[in-house]
Amino acid sequence: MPRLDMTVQDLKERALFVRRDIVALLARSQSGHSGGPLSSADFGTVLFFHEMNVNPRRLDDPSRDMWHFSIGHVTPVIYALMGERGYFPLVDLLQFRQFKGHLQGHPSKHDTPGIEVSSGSLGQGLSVACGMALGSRMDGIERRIYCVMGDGEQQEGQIWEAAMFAAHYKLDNLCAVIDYNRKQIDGDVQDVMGIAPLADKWRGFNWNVIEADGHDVAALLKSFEDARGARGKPSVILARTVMGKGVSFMEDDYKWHGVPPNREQAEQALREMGTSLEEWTARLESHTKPEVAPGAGRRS
Amino acid sequence: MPRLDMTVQDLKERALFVRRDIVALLARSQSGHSGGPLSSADFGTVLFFHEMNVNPRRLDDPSRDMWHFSIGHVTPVIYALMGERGYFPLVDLLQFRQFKGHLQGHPSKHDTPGIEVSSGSLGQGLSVACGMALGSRMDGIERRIYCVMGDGEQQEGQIWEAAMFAAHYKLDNLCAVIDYNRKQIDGDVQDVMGIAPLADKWRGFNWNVIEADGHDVAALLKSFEDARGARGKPSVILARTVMGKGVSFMEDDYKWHGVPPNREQAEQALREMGTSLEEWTARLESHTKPEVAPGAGRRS
Amino acid sequence: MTGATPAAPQAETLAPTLAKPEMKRTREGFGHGLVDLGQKRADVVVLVGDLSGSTNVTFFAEKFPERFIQVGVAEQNMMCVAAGLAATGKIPFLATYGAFASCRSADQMRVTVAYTDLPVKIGGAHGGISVGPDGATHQAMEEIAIVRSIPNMKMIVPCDYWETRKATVAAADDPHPNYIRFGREPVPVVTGPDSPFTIGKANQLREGSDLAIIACGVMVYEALVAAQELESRGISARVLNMHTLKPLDAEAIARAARECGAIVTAEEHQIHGGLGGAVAEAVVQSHPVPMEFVAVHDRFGRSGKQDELMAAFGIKAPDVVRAAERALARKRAR
Amino acid sequence: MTGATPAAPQAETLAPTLAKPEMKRTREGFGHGLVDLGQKRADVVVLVGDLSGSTNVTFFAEKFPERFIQVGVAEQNMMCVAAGLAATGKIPFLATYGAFASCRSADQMRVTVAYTDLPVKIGGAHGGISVGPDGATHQAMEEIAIVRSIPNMKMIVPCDYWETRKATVAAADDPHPNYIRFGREPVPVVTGPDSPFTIGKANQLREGSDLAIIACGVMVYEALVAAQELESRGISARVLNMHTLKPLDAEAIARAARECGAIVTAEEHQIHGGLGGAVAEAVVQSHPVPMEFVAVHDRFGRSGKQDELMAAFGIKAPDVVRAAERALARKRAR
Ligand SMILES: Cc1ncc(C[n+]2csc(CCOP(=O)(O)OP(=O)(O)O)c2C)c(N)n1
Ligand SMILES: Cc1ncc(C[n+]2csc(CCOP(=O)(O)OP(=O)(O)O)c2C)c(N)n1
Ligand SMILES: [Mg+2]
Ligand SMILES: [Mg+2]
Repeated sequence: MPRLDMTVQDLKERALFVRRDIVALLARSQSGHSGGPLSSADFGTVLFFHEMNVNPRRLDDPSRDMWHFSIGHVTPVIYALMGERGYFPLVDLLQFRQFKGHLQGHPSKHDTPGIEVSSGSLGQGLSVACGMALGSRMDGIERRIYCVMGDGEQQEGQIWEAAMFAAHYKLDNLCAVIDYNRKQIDGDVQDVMGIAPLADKWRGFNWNVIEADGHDVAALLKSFEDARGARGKPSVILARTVMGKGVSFMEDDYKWHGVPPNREQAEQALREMGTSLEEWTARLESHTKPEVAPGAGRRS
Repeated sequence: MPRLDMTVQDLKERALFVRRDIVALLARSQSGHSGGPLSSADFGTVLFFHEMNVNPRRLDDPSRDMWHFSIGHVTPVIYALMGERGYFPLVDLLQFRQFKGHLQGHPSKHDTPGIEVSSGSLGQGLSVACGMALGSRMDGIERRIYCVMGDGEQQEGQIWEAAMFAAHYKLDNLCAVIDYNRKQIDGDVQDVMGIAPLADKWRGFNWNVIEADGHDVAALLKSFEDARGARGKPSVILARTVMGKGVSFMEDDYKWHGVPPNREQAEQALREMGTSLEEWTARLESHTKPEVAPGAGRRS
Repeated sequence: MTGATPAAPQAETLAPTLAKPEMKRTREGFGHGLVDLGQKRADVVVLVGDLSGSTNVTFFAEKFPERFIQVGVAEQNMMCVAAGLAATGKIPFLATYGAFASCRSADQMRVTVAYTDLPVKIGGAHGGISVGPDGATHQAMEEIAIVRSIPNMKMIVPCDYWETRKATVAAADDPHPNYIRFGREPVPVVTGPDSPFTIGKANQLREGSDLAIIACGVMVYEALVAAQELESRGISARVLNMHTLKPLDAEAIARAARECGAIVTAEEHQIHGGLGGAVAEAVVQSHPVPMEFVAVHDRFGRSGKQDELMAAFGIKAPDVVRAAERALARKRAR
Repeated sequence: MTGATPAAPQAETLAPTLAKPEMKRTREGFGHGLVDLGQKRADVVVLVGDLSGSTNVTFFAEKFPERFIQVGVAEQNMMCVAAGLAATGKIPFLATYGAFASCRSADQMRVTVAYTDLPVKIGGAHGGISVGPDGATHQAMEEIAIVRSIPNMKMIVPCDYWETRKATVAAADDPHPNYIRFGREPVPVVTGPDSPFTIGKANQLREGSDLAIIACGVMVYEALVAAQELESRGISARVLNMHTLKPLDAEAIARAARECGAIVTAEEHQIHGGLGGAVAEAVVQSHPVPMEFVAVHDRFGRSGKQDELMAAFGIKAPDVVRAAERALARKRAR
């Protein structure tokens, strides 16, 4: 299937939509994570609207690229991206974390078609991606595998088991992205359990390491391009981001890791992002068919 | 309590005794590991007969250094070292892995006084040592903690969790030794699951990395000295060793990881080491009191 | 052995409180229990895996920062660091979500902690379906089965704030490893600061002779509500608070089987190997009687509100009442 | 549901073989079962954690090197790599010692494999005390309790070489995750290449009416020997091979309880949450009768020879006979 054909400007606008979706769905659910989803919105948009070859109309498309979020707690951005990309109608976002509805607190394959493997326990995703990459290569499928990790998550030893495995098997069809927002639940990553020098660690595990501003769409496009070019090595993009990016009072504050904005905060956040809770909720409610949501960029 | 006072020559001879003990006890048990214990004999001897402040007569001596083998499968060398050092009579070595007797297949605190914490499941020991190092520091005890790991064991992610922890808490009272014999159960480490560049990995995790010939007693003495000198960082000694060291037909052959020599092989091995199965078994049997076994070096 | 314990509230006294119970978080009981310990014992240290707030160990961290150890997101390491600390004479409490405490570090709990028999205390938060919106991955419902299977381990599932606080203090005095399971949301308070708590001794909260309802955790409250409803139907139900799953109070269970002739177990846990399984093991070895299980039927949880989920998964008081009717019918049919 | 299955050997035919049974390793059954699968299914791949020889996956590796994946000493990673492979359409079998398969990667089994319900097949080697000289850390005796507690998982404990081989093949045809437990040392062969095997259906190996002995794994042989001894004492013991612990054949258990009135379970596993626990859960919910458990009594194993250990830990045929006498006495006393 043809890639979407979007300009950097289109992608920036779509990323803004994704951020608005995140705030609006959290305002409704009043439960869930704000910080990581907002820091992941830009590279997430680049992945879903440019880099990845996905086919929401045919989930089992054998030529599809596969993606997996090892940080299952960032479901607000995962679902916003899926909704905008046409996996399901945007209106579904308003059922996030509710008993009725198909959008669980953490990604669930059997509740949300399009999720390849469920997650929510940290540190396991890169291993899953390794299996996808190796299995695809065994079958001679020209697919790429994308795995999103967190920076606090780097403290899980299983990630280093997977890092060793991917390099040992030269999985160059594998590209990992780390949401390097320098925060985790209990505070600054460097205070909780320092992971620096992170690039040296990944190099020591024989990966192709790419560092980029995780909010600079052009830089991200280039980073994914570089990753594609790497031969004989898996690539990891250290995306330097800001937790809560896009909402002034959330930015760089770890306290926003796991809480939603209340109604007033959501109003302010959406105002900062050029819309209102009412207007944006109305947009979500009006979107009842699964398709690339109206807005920036041409349809696929 | 005073350290033993041994020359390099004394230590070399004692290491030879330890190797003879390993072969003799395995010849009797006909079950257990040969390869790793023999590659660990030299640094093990330097630890037990020079570097460590241990007191087999008073196991709860609050001033003692603490040691922990994360590779629980090398019990033959652990028990040989403990026997030679006087934790229990050497004759006990002949009960290795038997239902009666106190020398279990893997280290068991409640069966073998002197073992601080039981082990046998790989990858857990460095974390245990971190707890010992932190706990000792909290109590202001001037103790050092020694942890022995394997190279194949480096594949366990928990080791990297512990590596991060030790550096984060600046545990410079912690010294790890890796038996870098380049072999594991299924073959060469580099073929099974490559761990190179190992020194870079540990440096990337902010450790003081010391590389040494694991069979050169003088070099090992110096390495432990350097480790003591390191401030604000834990140290790891990458001891380059040869699996099965000291027994011609076992050297550098991964097939000897987990099997004992049969009677004939033990005979030959001990002949190569300047004694006989009968003579050395007789020495073990004659040694029925717990004390630093007669032989090289002055008593404590 | 404790039968009807004097201080334990009786049905009459409970009635009003059952209607409008005081709601309190069991995790706060854990947090306050740690503070109680911090004051009375210098050897208690607390470890956490980047979950200070939701496990309430912040209470301890604020008062005793020098005895608080942040481990980050590394449960395997945390379990073994705790073991190492115990080897130097500390009484380490570690805290994370029960799903990870019981599963992510199970091998470390088995080999390093339990086999060495070190006094490591494991605080498993977010136990049960009542965790709510986080969903299945965060709703721990296998801990009882896992921990019970490991030698040297003890397993405690307190029923409310006060009992969790007492269990936390009692855990430190036990020279062996143990696991305390508690939850996220506020739950009814059914015991008081002075009600008795001894590891391994069940508390009878209500006298009864037609059948016995044996419960643990938040289900103790549901059991008391059910018992009251049953009373209105002329059925006398004994209620046992089986706060310790291991070692199990087999004597109290055998007595209940003998004197009541039918048993219903109620737990916020998978149906296999939990409280129901533990009681069944004791019953068939002493006095076999019909049993019905109120538990999660071997399904993963999902997102939703506490009550909505407990109802959907069939573990509210009405489910206990229905189970009691089934058990009684079977008892009569024998 | 299978009652007395025609092809199942009867007591008479077993007698001679019981005296001098053919001894074969169950792990070889796993290895050969993988080779059978390699030949008939292209989608089967095998992963191992640096234990190719002792899990016998070398048999598969030699024939199908391109479908064999060495993961090294990294069980957590292995479990999830297998999940990723399954997500691309493979049927992955992974092999390591049961102690590590069940404990070291429990969280990965629960969340990534079981919650996603991927067809990952877990081969747990070195199950039970019979492992011998390696000692406690390597003697897996908690797997049944752990795996049973996790939704979507199946748990299979074959009794001998042939059954392990069949279970391995059957595991691949089951579109869900499952766990197969097997041992290290040679054990008696009690089934044949043609005896029936269906996941979830117990096989009755011997007719009997005074009591039923329900066993799994190597204990099936001990149960048959015990039944023969009991026969000489005029006691008619039914023997059920409960090779599948989950899903449990509750019907066969209820029938045994109803028709025999007393049950003895025999397993090479901890006494809490294993076969005995599973059967007890089924018995109290259907037809409560006296039960006695032959199992490891909540103790860690130790080094020794297979027979010496089984005797010392009380799980040989004579222990089954004694348990049967106790169960019968209780049955008569009712
Ligand atoms: C194995 C495991 N341990 C703990 C948690 C609880 N938890 C969820 S998110 C999180 C912090 C992760 O930090 P990071 O990766 O930086 O994500 P961010 O806070 O930036 O969104 C923790 C500890 C979990 N989900 N899984
Ligand atoms: C968690 C765990 N997985 C697997 C094993 C089985 N095992 C014992 S030793 C070993 C190989 C270790 O290799 P290495 O550290 O190099 O030790 P060496 O072979 O050199 O003695 C393995 C896989 C174990 N004991 N623990
Ligand atoms: Mg972060
Ligand atoms: Mg090695």
